[in-house]
Amino acid sequence: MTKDQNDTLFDAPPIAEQERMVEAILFATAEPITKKAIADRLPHGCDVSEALAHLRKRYEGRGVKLVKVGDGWAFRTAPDLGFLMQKERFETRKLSRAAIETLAIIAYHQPTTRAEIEEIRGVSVSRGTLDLLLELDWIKLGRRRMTPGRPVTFIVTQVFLDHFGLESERDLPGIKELRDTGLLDNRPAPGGLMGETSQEDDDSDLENTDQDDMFE
Amino acid sequence: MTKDQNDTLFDAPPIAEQERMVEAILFATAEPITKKAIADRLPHGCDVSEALAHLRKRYEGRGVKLVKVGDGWAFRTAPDLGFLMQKERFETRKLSRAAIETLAIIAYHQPTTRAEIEEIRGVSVSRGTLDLLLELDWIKLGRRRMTPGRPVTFIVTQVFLDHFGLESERDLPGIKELRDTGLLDNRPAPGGLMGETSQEDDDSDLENTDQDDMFE
Amino acid sequence: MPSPTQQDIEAFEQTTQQRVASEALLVDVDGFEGPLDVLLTLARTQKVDLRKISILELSMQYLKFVEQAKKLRIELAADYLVMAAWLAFLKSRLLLPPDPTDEGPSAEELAAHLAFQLERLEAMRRSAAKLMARDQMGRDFFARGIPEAVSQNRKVTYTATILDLMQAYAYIKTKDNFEPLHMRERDRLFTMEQALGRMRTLIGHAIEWGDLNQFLPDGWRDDPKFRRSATASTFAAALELVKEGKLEIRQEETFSPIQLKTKGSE
Repeated sequence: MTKDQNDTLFDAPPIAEQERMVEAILFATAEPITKKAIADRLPHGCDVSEALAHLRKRYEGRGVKLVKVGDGWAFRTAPDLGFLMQKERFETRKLSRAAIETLAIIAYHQPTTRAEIEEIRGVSVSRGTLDLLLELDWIKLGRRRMTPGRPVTFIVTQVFLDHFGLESERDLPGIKELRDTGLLDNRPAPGGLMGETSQEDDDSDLENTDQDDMFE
Repeated sequence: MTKDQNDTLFDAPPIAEQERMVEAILFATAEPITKKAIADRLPHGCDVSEALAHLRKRYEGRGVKLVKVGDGWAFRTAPDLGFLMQKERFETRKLSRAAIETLAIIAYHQPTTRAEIEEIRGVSVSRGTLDLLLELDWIKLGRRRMTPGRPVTFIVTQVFLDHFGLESERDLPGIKELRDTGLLDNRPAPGGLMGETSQEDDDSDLENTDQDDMFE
Repeated sequence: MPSPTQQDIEAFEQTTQQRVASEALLVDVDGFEGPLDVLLTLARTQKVDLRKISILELSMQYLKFVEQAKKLRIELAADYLVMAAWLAFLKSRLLLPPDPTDEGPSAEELAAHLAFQLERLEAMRRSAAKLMARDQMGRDFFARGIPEAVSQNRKVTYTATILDLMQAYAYIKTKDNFEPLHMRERDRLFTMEQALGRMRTLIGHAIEWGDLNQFLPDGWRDDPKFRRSATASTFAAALELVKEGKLEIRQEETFSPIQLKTKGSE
């Protein structure tokens, strides 16, 4: 018995069955599919529009949604669950020496200007370093300094205090305490920060390298 | 504030929401996905097993169903609606009798060696037959057998289970009866007299790799 | 002559069937998957449960099959002949009374194993058929047609401890006390003090504009490392002397030679 004979001999399946069929087709097709294409696949006499309407309602508020794409129909992840389709790879990096020094200066000297940071570090502070600290929400802008040029100042944030386990900026150990703990020892800490050669992205460093080459 | 802190600060979403999330994840992938992989993508504290149980029930009798494949889960269209999917049907090469029998022997006797397959079929297994099954990703190498020569063993894959709609190897048709009647026992020939199954040396096979016997 | 009994007729029909079957086997010999396959096909003509099969009868059927093949000059693969030899051996063992001095498996054990092999092969064939009759993916059921790719986002978390912070600050505050590490490691160094001392003695003679490298000490001009150090310190010393008002310095354009001359001398 051919399919055509089937179609004319029997009535269309009940609407619940039509809905199942449309559901399976929408699930399995490799691209959005038009009503017409769905109808071509279904037994004769099916009401695709009604089946789609039922289906759309059934998937309301679910993890996937029946949507119209151009003149086709397709299942799509519910928009609020898009984050599940993103796999996040977490990577932990140690803050660069330029950043940690800049942060330390801001913490100990706040409110402090960029010029002051540069003076203390003896090298210029790259924009990227400050941006990173701002992005981490560890520093923020303070009041402008009432000096010529009215430069902005930087101060540390509550997030900074939380991260470093400090109740307030006053809890930062003073120079004397640092010396007492041996941190101000003149010898570079083995493998620690002090022993490292500066690898910051500051502009001044770049200039130094150039000059080295000039004299070769 | 780091993500970890977040995770412990907030409870897992309600189970209905977890179900939506699992639904979205499973809808988005064609391959079965393990509970662990699902859990990795959900917020902390979700009960994947329960969400899956809810979901499986929700899709009972629908056009798509939630199936377990090995240790993975996937949505598949209901088998009775296959006739609607003429366009999606991909023509699998018609497997030869040798390939089908070899596949069945591996599935029912796994892990099994090439020599055992030959012993059961009473004829040497051509290299091409195993290559084809490996290429289809239906079989893979298992552990080496701890017998003289340490022969490799073959086992079936998740792709095999998925293809034949099996939850696990235990669901192979009639496997329990076969085991109960001792037909899956590895019974060596008494006195090792049966000379007809001793063509296990791979070299000769490599030479007469007649691919012809793979396809009917 | 007595008419044939019903049994005779049945026996005749059976042998006829067997003959027809074995002839079909011969025609089909290429279609067989080895001697075990032939044996299984022959066993089916016995129309009994494989567990009750007569291995003796089966052996004779098989030997007849090989014999006929020979008669019809059909080349049989070695496998089939090996099986024939083995079955001929088994047949004789099954027919003769057991030899008590004979070691190894009895004829019954060998026959039982052959029966097991046939039963097992048949079971595997049935299972293979059942497997292939299952709903198959891509034929009866289908996977998701539009899988959504999972995008990979890299999220970097920066960490620093209070100790890092304090060490960094301690380093800054005590930096001036350090003799920079790289300075200590260098030995080929012409210091600013040396250069200044040398320049002070030289400037009296620098009446005309002269290149900076002319003022470099002997032995510091060739090796680039020496030259670099001497150039830097001599230049710095020259600047110092300019500041003191004892020297003039000029450079035509970027990268052109730096020239010196004693101040006031024209």
